[in-house]
Parts: sequence; C-alpha cells; structure tokens
Amino acid sequence: MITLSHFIVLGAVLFCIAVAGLFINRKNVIVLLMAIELMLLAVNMNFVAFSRFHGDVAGQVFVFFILTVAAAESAIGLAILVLLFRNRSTVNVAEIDSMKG
Amino acid sequence: MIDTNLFQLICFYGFAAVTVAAALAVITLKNSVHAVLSLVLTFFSTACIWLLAEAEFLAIALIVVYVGAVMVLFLFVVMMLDIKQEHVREGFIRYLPVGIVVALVMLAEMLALIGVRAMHGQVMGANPAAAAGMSNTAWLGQALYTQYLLPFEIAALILTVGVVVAVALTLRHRGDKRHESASEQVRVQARDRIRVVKMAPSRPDEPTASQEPRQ
Amino acid sequence: MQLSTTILLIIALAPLAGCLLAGFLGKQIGRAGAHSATILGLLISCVLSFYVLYRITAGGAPAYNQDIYTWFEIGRLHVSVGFLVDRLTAMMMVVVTFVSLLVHVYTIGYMAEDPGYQRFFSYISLFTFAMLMLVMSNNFMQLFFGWEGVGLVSYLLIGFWYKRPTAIFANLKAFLVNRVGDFGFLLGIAAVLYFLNTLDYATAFASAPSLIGKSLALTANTHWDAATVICVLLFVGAMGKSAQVPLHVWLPDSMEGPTPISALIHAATMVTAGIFMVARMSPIFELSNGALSFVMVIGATGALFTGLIGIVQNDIKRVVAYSTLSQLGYMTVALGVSAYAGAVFHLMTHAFFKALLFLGAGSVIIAMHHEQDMRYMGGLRKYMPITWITMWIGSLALVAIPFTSGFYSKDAIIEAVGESHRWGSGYAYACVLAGAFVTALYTFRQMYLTFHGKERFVVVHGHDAHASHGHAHEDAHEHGDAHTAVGPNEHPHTEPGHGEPGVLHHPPHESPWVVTLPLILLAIPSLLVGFFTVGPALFGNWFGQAIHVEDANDVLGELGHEFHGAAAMALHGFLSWPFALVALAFVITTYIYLFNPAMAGRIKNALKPLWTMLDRKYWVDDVYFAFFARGGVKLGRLFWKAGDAAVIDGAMVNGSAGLVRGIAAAVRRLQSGYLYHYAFAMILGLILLLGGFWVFGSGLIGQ
Amino acid sequence: MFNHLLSLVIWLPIVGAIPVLLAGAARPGLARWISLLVAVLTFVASLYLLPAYNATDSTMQLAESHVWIASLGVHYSLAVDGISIALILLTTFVGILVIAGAWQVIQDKPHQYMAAMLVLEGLMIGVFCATDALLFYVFFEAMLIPMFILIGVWGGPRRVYATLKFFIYTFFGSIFMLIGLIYLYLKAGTFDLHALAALPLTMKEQSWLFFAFLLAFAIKVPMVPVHTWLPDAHVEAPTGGSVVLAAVMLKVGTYGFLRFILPITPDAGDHYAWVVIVLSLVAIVYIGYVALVQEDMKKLVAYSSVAHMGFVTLGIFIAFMLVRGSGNLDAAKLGMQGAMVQMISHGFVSGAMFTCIGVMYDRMHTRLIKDYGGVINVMPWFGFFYVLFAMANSGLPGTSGFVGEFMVVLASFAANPWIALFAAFTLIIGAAYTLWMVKRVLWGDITNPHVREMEEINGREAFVLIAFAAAVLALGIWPQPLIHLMDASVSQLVQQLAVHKI
Repeated sequence: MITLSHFIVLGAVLFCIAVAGLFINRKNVIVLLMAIELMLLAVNMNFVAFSRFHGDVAGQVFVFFILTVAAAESAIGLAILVLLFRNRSTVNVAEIDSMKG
Repeated sequence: MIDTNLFQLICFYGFAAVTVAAALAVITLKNSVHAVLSLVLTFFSTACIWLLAEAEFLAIALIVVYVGAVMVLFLFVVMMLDIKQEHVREGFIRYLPVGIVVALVMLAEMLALIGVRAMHGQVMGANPAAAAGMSNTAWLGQALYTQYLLPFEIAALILTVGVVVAVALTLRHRGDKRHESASEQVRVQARDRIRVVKMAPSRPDEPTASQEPRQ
Repeated sequence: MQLSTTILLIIALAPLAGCLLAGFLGKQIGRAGAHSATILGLLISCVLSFYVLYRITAGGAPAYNQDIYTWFEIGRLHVSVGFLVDRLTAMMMVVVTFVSLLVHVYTIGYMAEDPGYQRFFSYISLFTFAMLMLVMSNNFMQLFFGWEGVGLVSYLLIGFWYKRPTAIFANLKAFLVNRVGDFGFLLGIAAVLYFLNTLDYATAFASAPSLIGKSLALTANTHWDAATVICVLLFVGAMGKSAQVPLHVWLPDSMEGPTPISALIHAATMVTAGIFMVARMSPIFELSNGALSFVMVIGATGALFTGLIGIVQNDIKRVVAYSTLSQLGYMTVALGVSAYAGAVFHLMTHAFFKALLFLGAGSVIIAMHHEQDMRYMGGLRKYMPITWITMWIGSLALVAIPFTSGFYSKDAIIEAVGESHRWGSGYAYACVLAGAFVTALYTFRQMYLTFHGKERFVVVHGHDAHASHGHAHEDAHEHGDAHTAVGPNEHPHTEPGHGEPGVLHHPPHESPWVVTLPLILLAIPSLLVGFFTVGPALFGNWFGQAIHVEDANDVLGELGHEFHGAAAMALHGFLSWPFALVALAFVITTYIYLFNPAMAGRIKNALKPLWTMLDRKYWVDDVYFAFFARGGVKLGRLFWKAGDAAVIDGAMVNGSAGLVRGIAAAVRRLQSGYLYHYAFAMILGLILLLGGFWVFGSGLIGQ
Repeated sequence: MFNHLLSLVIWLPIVGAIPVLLAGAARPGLARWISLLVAVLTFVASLYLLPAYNATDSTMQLAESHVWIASLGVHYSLAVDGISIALILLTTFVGILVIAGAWQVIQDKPHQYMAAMLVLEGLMIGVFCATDALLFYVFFEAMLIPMFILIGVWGGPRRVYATLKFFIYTFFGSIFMLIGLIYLYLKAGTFDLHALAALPLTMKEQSWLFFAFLLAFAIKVPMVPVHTWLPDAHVEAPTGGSVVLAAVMLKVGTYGFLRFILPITPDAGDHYAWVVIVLSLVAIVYIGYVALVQEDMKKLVAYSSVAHMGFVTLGIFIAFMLVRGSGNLDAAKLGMQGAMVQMISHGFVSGAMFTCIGVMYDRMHTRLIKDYGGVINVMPWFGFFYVLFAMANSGLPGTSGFVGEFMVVLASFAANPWIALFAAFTLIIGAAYTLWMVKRVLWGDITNPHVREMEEINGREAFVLIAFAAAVLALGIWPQPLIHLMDASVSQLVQQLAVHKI
C-alpha cells in the first residue's frame, strides 16, 4: 500500500541529494544546473503526491507550470553557460566573479 | 498471486531506489556526459513513480518534454563544450563532508517533520479523475483550459521568450562572415556609391607636407 | 509766491544729466564735450540755486515742501521723494553748487592729462546730484539715499586712480567706515519711524515733542529716553559721514583721490552732510540734552586731537585733511551747544576757505609735478604768486584772523561754547581754545614750508639729469630731515613717471587760468562772506523755522545781546583769547621755519614719544586694522572652516552620508558575489526554518 | 478674456521645449532662436497677467480648476495673487536673460540646455500658481529634475558631488513636507490650500506641521544651518543654472512659507517665530563673515544670497511678533512687504552678479578671486555693471537691494531694536565682503597677464547686463508699482496671522 509519506520521503531524499550536489560541485555550473533540476523534481514529486492525496487538480496543474518554467529556465541557463564558456573558456563558478558582488 | 498493493509497493521501492541511486550518480560522477545520462535515468524513474500515483499525463510529459528535449539539450551543451574534468572537480573531496553533513541534517529534519510513522496511515484516496469519469489527461486538460487559461497562456509566452532569449544570447555575429542587409540595399543612394573628388592639379615631383617623413 | 517745482527739479537733475552724458557718451563727445556738458549742467544748477536763495531770502517765498512722487505706500506709512527748500536748504544748495561749479572749472586744468577725464567729470556731477538730493530732501528715506549716494561717489573718486594700491585700499576703507556710521543712521531712522510713525520731516518734527517721556526698553531693566536713542543713533551716522572721532580714520586716507574731489567732497560738502543733518534734525536733538552732550564731547575731542596730528604731517594735502577733521570738530561742538546756526555758518565759510586751501594745494601739486611732500617744496611764492596770495587768504580765514569769514564763524562757536552750561562744555571750551592754537600752528607751518624759506627742490634740465641726480637726492633729504624725519610708513608718495623726489625737470610755474580763476573766486567769499552775513545768519534768526532751538539752550541768542555789528565783533576779536593764541602760534612758527629751521628737528627729538604718537595717529588706524579688518577675516575663516565646513558639512551632512555608506559597506561584505555563498545562505536558512518547525512545532506559524 | 492664462504661462515654455529638442544638436542656431522665441512669448504672456489682475482685491484671481486625480480629490487648480504675479514676472524675465546669456557660452548640446531651462521655467511658474497642495508639491519636486540635469551635465569639475548634494538635500526636506501634506489630507480630505488654511488644528499638530514645512522650505531658501548645498551647487552650476537657482529657485522656499506656514500653522508659527528670526539673524551676521573669506567669487555670492534671503525670512517672521505681540499691523505689513521686495530684488541682483561672474569665467575659466585684479583696465563697461551690481548687493539706496532691507530693518526695529541692530549689521558686513571682492577683482593694476587679454563685453552680454541693471535701478528708484501690486495680498496675509486656529 503506497502512502503519502512514501512520496514525500522520496521527495525529501531527492532534495537533500540535490543540496549535497550543490555543495560538492561548486565549480561545475553544469552539475549545479542539474542539481537545481533535481530540486525541482523533488518539489514536483510532492505536488503530484498531494494532488493525488487531496484529489485536487491544482497540484498537477502547478507541476505542469513548473515543468514549463523549468524548461525555459534551463534553456536560458544553458544559453548563458554557452556564452560564458565561449567568452571565458570555463564553467568554474569561482572564476565568474567579474561583478565583484 | 501477488497483492496489487504489495506489487505497487515493490514497484515503488524499486523505482525509488533507482531514482535515488541515479540522483546520487548525477552529483558524483566525474564525467559530465555520464552525469547527464544519470539525470535522464532519474527523471525516467520518477516518471514511473508518478505513473504509480496515477498522474499519467505528467509522467509522460516529464519523459517527452524533459527527457526528450531538455536533457538532450543538456547533453548537447555538455558534449559541445570542451570541459576539462580535473579542473572542474577541484574541491570535490574538500566539500564532500560538508555536503554530506548538511544533506543528512536536512534529511533528518525533514523526515522528523514529515513524521514518517504518523503519516503511514495516510492512504491515497480514490483516483479523482476516475471518480469524475475521465482520464487523467482529460481531467487535467479541463482544469487547464478553463480555470487556468490565463496562467497557461502566460506559461506559453514564457516558453517563447525563453526560446528567443536563448537564441539571442548565443547568436554571434562573426566578422569574417559575409551577409547582406536588405534594408541598406533598399535605402542606398547614388552618392553613397560614387564620390566625385575635386583635386587641384599637381605635379608628382612636388612632395606635399603630409608626405614628408615623420620622425 | 511759492517756488516752482520745475526749477527745483532742474537744479537737482541738471548735474545728473551732465553726469550721464559725460559718463555714457564720454568717448563720443570727447574731452571738451564732457567738461562743457557737465559745467553747463552745474552752471544751470548754480544760477538757479542763487535764484532760489534770493527768492527765499529777499523774495519772500515761503519754504517749499512738496512730494514729487510716492516711493512706497504701505498702510498708513507714506514714503515719498520730495523737496523741502527752506533757508537752510537754500544756503546749502548755493554752497554745494557754487563750490562744485568752481571745482569743475578747476578740474579742466588739474586733470588735463589724465586718461579718465570724462569719467572724472561724470563722477563729480553725479556727486553734486547726490548731494543736492541729500540737502533738498524732505524725508528721511531720501536723506539716506543722498547720504549713501555721496558715499558711493566718494568711494568711486577716492579710488579714481584705481591702479594705485593705496587708493583702492583707501576707498574701501572710506566706504566701510562710512557704512559703520550708516549702520547707526539707519537704526536712527528706524527709531524715528517707530516712535513718530512717519519718515516725513515736517510731520516728524511737528510730533517730536511727543517723544518726551517715551522710552525704549533695550533690556528688561534699562529704559532709554526715546529722543536720546534717536539722536545718538542719527549722530552715529553723522560721525561716519562727517569723520568724527572715532570714525574719522577714513578722511586722511581719502586724500588718495585727485585733489579737486578732496576740495569738493572731503572738505567743502560731503563731510559737512552730517553737520547739515544734525542742524536739520534740530527739533529732535533739542529734546535730548544727553545726546547733545555726547555730540559736543565727540566734536571737541576731534577738534583738538586731530588738529594735533596735522602738525606732524608732511604731505601738503594731509595737513589740510587733518585741518578739515579739526574744523568738522568745531562744527560738531557748535551743534552740541545748540548753536546750530553757528555750525551751519561755519560750514559755509569753511566750505569756501577749505575748498580754497585744497585747490591751492592742488595748484602747488601741479606746479611740483604731482609731488605732495612739503619737504621738497619751499620758496614757491615767487613762482606762483596767485596761488601764494589766495592760499594765505584761505589760511588767515582758517586761523580766524578778525575780519575774515573764518573769524566770524569760528569765534562765534568758541564764544557759544563758553556760554553753554551743558554737561561737558568745560572740556569742550578747553578743547576749542587749544584747537585754535593748534590750527594756527599747522597752518602757518604749512604755508612756510610750501611758499617761504629756501627752495628744497632741484630743477634739472633734460640731458644733465643723470649727472646731478645723486646730489639732488641727498640735498633734498638733508633739508627734509632738518625739519621732520620720514615716518616709518610715511614715505612721500611717488608717482610713476616722475623720478626722484624733489627733482623737477621744469621749474615750477603758475597754474593756468582755469585753476587760478576758481582760487580767486573762492578767495573772495573766504575773505568777505562772513563780514556781510554774520549778523543775520548768527544773530538775526535768518534760518527762521528751519532750525529750532529751545529757549533754554539758546546760547547764540545770549551772544546776540552783545553783538553790535560785524566790525565791532572783529575789533573785539583782537582782544580775545583765541586771537592771542593765534598770534603766539604765528610768532613760534615764524621763528622756527623762517629763521631757525634746525629747531624743528630738535623739538621733534625732544618730544619723541609725543611725536611718535601723533605720527601714528594715536594708533587708531592700527588698532582698527588689526581688530576689525584682520579680526573680521579671521572670524570669517573660523566660521567657514569650523562652522560650515566642519560642523554642518562635515559632521551633519557628510556625516549622515558617511553613516549610510559605513552601514552599506558592512552589509556589502555579505554580498560576496559567489553563487555558492548565496546558495549556502539559502540552505542554511532552510535548515534553520526546518529546525524551527521541528523544535517549536507548527505553533511557530501561528496555528 | 482668455481664462487659461495661467496654464498658458506654465505650459508654453514646457511645450516649447519640445521643438527646441527636435531642432537638435545638428542645428544649434535654430534651437537657440526657438528657445529665445519661446522665452519671449512666455514673458509677453506673463505681462498679460498685469492688466488681468485686480491689484485692489486680495483674493486669488484668474483661477482655473480641473479634477486631476479624482480618487484623492486632487485638483489641477491654479490661481494667483500679487505676490505670485511678481514672482512669475521675475521668472519669465530672468528666463529670457538666461537663454540670451547662454547663447554662445553653451557649446555642448545647446538644444538640451535650452530645453532644460525652458522646462525649469515652466515648472517654477507652476509652483507660483498652484493652489492645490499636491500640485504644488509636484511642481516643487519636478523643478529639481531640470536643475539636476543642468548642473550635472553642464557643470564644473565637481558637478557630481554638487548635484547629489543639491538633490538629496532638497529632497530630504521635501519628504517631510509630503508627510505633512498627507497628514493634512487625511484630516481635511482635500489638498485645496484654501480649505487647509481654514482647517482647525491643535497646537501639537501645528507644531509638527510647522517643523515639517519649515525643514522643507528652509532647505530651499536656504536658511542656516541647512544652507551648505547652495555654495557647492552654485560653484559647479553653469552660469545660467546659477542665475536661475539664485534668482528664482530660492524664492520658492520663501514662497512656501507664505502659502503653507502662514495660513496653515499660524499659531505654531507665532510660537516658534523666534527660531526663524534667530536663524535669519545668524544668516545675516554669521554668513556675512563666512562670505568675507571666500576665495571663489561664486561661493562668495552664494553665501551673500544666504544672507540676503535671511532678510526675507526675517521680514516674514517678525510679522508674527508685530501682529500678535504688539498689534502693530502697519509695521508688520512693512516687514512683510520688505520681505517680498527683497525676494524680487535679490532675484535681479544675484542673477546679475552670477551673470557678471559668468562673463569673467568665460574669458578666464577661473572663478578664484586671486586670479583676477585690474579687470577694469581692460573691461571698463563691464566694470561699470559690476560695480553697480556690487553696490546693489551691498544695499545702496537707489538700487533694488536697498528697498527690501530698508523696510525689513525699519519693521524689525518696531518688533525689537536688537533684531534691527543685528539686521542692520548687513550694511557693514555686506559692503565689506562685496566691495572687498570688487577691490581684488576689478581695481588695481593687472598682475595676471591673462587678464590683459580679456575682451570687453559683447552686445549679447551687454544686453543681459543692461536688462538686469534697468530692473535693479527701476525697482530702487520707484518701488511703489511693485508694492502696489502686492499690497492687497500682503495685507491679507498679515491679517490672516491674527486669526487663531486652535
């Protein structure tokens, strides 16, 4: 019998893996982007689960929108990455500091 | 005969295990191409889990849109860019303990909050789509095209803008390429093409000031 | 019959028209055009002034008092520009326009070679206009207009040779010292308005008796008598303009200006504006014995102590300048003892003989090629007889030899002071008597040094100039030192263009007729005007309503009982103390400067401290300069640097900006720009949030 | 007659700036002529205010009103009284001279400069016409923008610092005004100034409002101790900017006193009048000393502006003492009129002084006094004007500078002789700093060889200086027309002071 907590725990695990990914791959922008995708996936997991649990369509509609926005985001993110690599020949986040903060 | 519920549970654990393993691979693999492929696997197994949750449309959409389009994009980019692996992996070991600790602490907190045991009682209800006598896709579509029409359109717009932006960002005008400008061709006038210069007659043997060698 | 407004307007505006013509079209109309235009304007003005005087005195015309136009009108306060012409005004108009006319004519000769010829004529015509506005005014506002107007022209004329550093220093000093006086004067006008609710003379004087008993609470416990406050404040203005102690310091310096204006402005007319003003305000001054005592003491101090300085001066113009200061003191003393008519009478006679002396000095200066130091003169009488004789006439009038006009006015003042019983009159009497002696000392010394004795200049003809240079120089100094040594800051002024002091390239010669004619025309009234006018002016109540004297204060009335005609007064004068003092001074100076020149130096060395004190003018100038000028600048710099720059801008304005910047700089450190820092911060936040939920339960979000 | 005259005067220069901009950098000559035409037309239009206005009636006239923001009850409502008309005429008059003055001086983007000037002119007129508090506020703030641009683009080397200081300073003050206005709106439900004037307020409310308004306007005037932006702004501003700033913009502050503090918070005004009077006297004496030691001519004149504006604030606030203290309405009117005349006169005099400094700056590119000396030798005509304006600046009778100071000193003696004593001190210190500058700049022999190369003023400069001189002399010799124009309005203001609102 699959219960709500199964999904939520899975989501939490995925999220934590993504967080760990952010930490250990702080040099590689591509992996960072992928970790963000993982986070979104974790969130989506929760949405789907709760939608199913409450019988509310809004959750799945929201996942739909998240997928859309995430797709756009990763497209632009990758475009920036390509541009960056073309100009600076690196995907190392530590070297992208020309804005000085 | 295996109980349906049990079978579902087994499937869930199986898919979940693959998902988690693939996700771990995503963040740990040296080779970026492998990492992307692992991400594809993660998505794929997640889609399977969603199927278990009877969210068929989203599951298919995840595979078609994400795995089929976005992840391929990732793959292209990763393969296009000549990334030096050893360089990128710097600090991996150094930050590993911190990452693990943070992740574990967070996981512990989350699980504690969720109250795994308490929530084991929360059985999924009947499939709302089926209850409404529709397929999951129709159920979703009905909401999307009525109640959420405006957000839906906006989402479409966002995607379009995303495409335009991605193209605009990466498009590059290379100086060595010849190209023609239609508007300039139309606007051209005779005086742009030919210039009549009036020159005073001069003998070639008289050097002018500008021709003198400069020190 | 009433005087015509048109005539009065023409009198006032004709000089202004000349001024504008010469000033703005100077280049177009040329030198001759400029002096013709201004002199024509002055001539019209002068002739009409005589006509007005005639009409007022003999023609039986009543005093004219009308507004020309409304200057402003607020509520019940109505301030106009208008004319009040009574006998006092008419007399002043005649004096002003007559002296001014002669000065104009004289200037043709004096300034003949100056590039600023047109400008000069424009200025002196403007001065005449302003002075006429001052004397003809019928209200305090217009008085102040004329008052400051003459101050402006004085400023411009002292600085006429604007390339000289001393001239532009002197004109700034003159203007600022005058402004100190005007400061009091303006407050005085404000006090008049406050107590009498009008700025119109006639109304104000009519309601002046209402001042009795009124007082002004300057602090919680001090109540000042209203009339005293008004009079003292107004008199502060007169102190500035008429160069009374302690605001006298500008007048000697004003000699930096060309000589014609020294005669016109700084001797005959402008400096007497204060005397005129007090006489005009006599209905108010009569109400305050305290203020009159103040006036008297100030005047007496000036009369004696500035005269003393005149004795040690070497610059021919400065001697005359200090004598002017001293004579102004006499006039002020006369005001102080309520002998207003005496003051104004002395003002008139002084205008003639002092203008004469200045113009004569100017004539000498022309002859000496702009050398003003008397130590390089001497024996000039044979070169310039007209100047010599006219200047002697002026000098005799100045020292009050009986029968000269100076005698009648000055003797009357001395007698009046003797008659007075006002507080301080004893001191004043001593001062004016001693002053008579001092006046004679410096006057005779000046005349002897200039016109008599040995020639202390050398005439060098073109080609052998270099050969005899050294000798000439030594010679000059030898003689100069024999009389009075050069003071530390008193180096004789050297003009660019004429080399060594005391060296002339041409022998001195009599000045052209445009110069001597005014001298002669001024010598006549200097000699005679007193004899003919003393009766009516002093004792005949000629001024009528224009001057108001309380019966109790009427010292001239007292003297009038003993007056039996001008000749008798003069004869009596030979037996009086002042004449005895003058005679003594004559003997002393004649002995020293004609027969025993070396004695002057010996006296000087014997009285060294006294001499130094006089030479440094009692250190008043030094103290003022150190305290007010330098002190003011120091104070300003302190205010600027400490107040504006440090406290307001530094601490308050930029301080608050700096505070914001400091906070921002601290906060900015959080914004490292590294993505993982932000991500870490986010995750940390998430962990904390989750931890919070865990620890506090959902109560944290308020369920 | 045409009943949108005020709108016309406001919007003509603002709209006129558009063709000037369109004429563009390519045809600077055309841009200059258009802007001059617009300025002249505006001046002519503003002259029509005089016959249209009934000077014997103290009410606000030529009113226009349209709903602007209905939900907040904000109206686009304009009306003028004598004081406003005088200030509008000053603005349009100076407007012409500023544009003529910048003719060849501004070579960099002249069309934008001219356009900014015209817009500024329109906005300043708007301030003087607005009878709706929010409309006033909008014009009041909008005015900063063109001035910000003028200083920031065409200014001197430290223009960035100066513009920021100027902008933030004035903006800081006006925020408090906005808070005050919002409070009043919540209380009265309208922004109409007339209604706000009738609104009863407790002493506590009035005090808060008084200080809010005081801060806003005191910075604009500027009063000590919030004056330090002015010297910096003046030093860095181009000549035209300085002229407008000194001649008109400062008057907005004192005008605000008349329109806000006097009618809305009369009781607090009376209670705290001593604060303003003391600050005004400090401005006259303290700033006089500060001006004395300035090395930069523009700074010197800027400081003298602060001192002269001290007379305006003094004249306005001794009216409180006179009306409420001794009931001396005539003296109060005298002081108030003096303040008004001083405002107009200072417009002419300071404008002229800055123009003179600009004329020298164009030739020598320095404003430091020590770089000059003996200018009169090469520029006698210029010297004439310079001395004339310097004399007006030191309050010589016969020039406009005298009239206002004279009246204020006379009135303040009635309030308290000590106030008059300190105020009259300007006679000495004012003459000292002005004439000392004249001495060091104009007189003397030439020491700096560059001075020898200075050229006499040209026809354009002469026109500007003659216009200023004519105004200075006319006002000094016959102030009655101006005083008559404002008389009814001033009487009205003074009578209002006696009304208690608690």
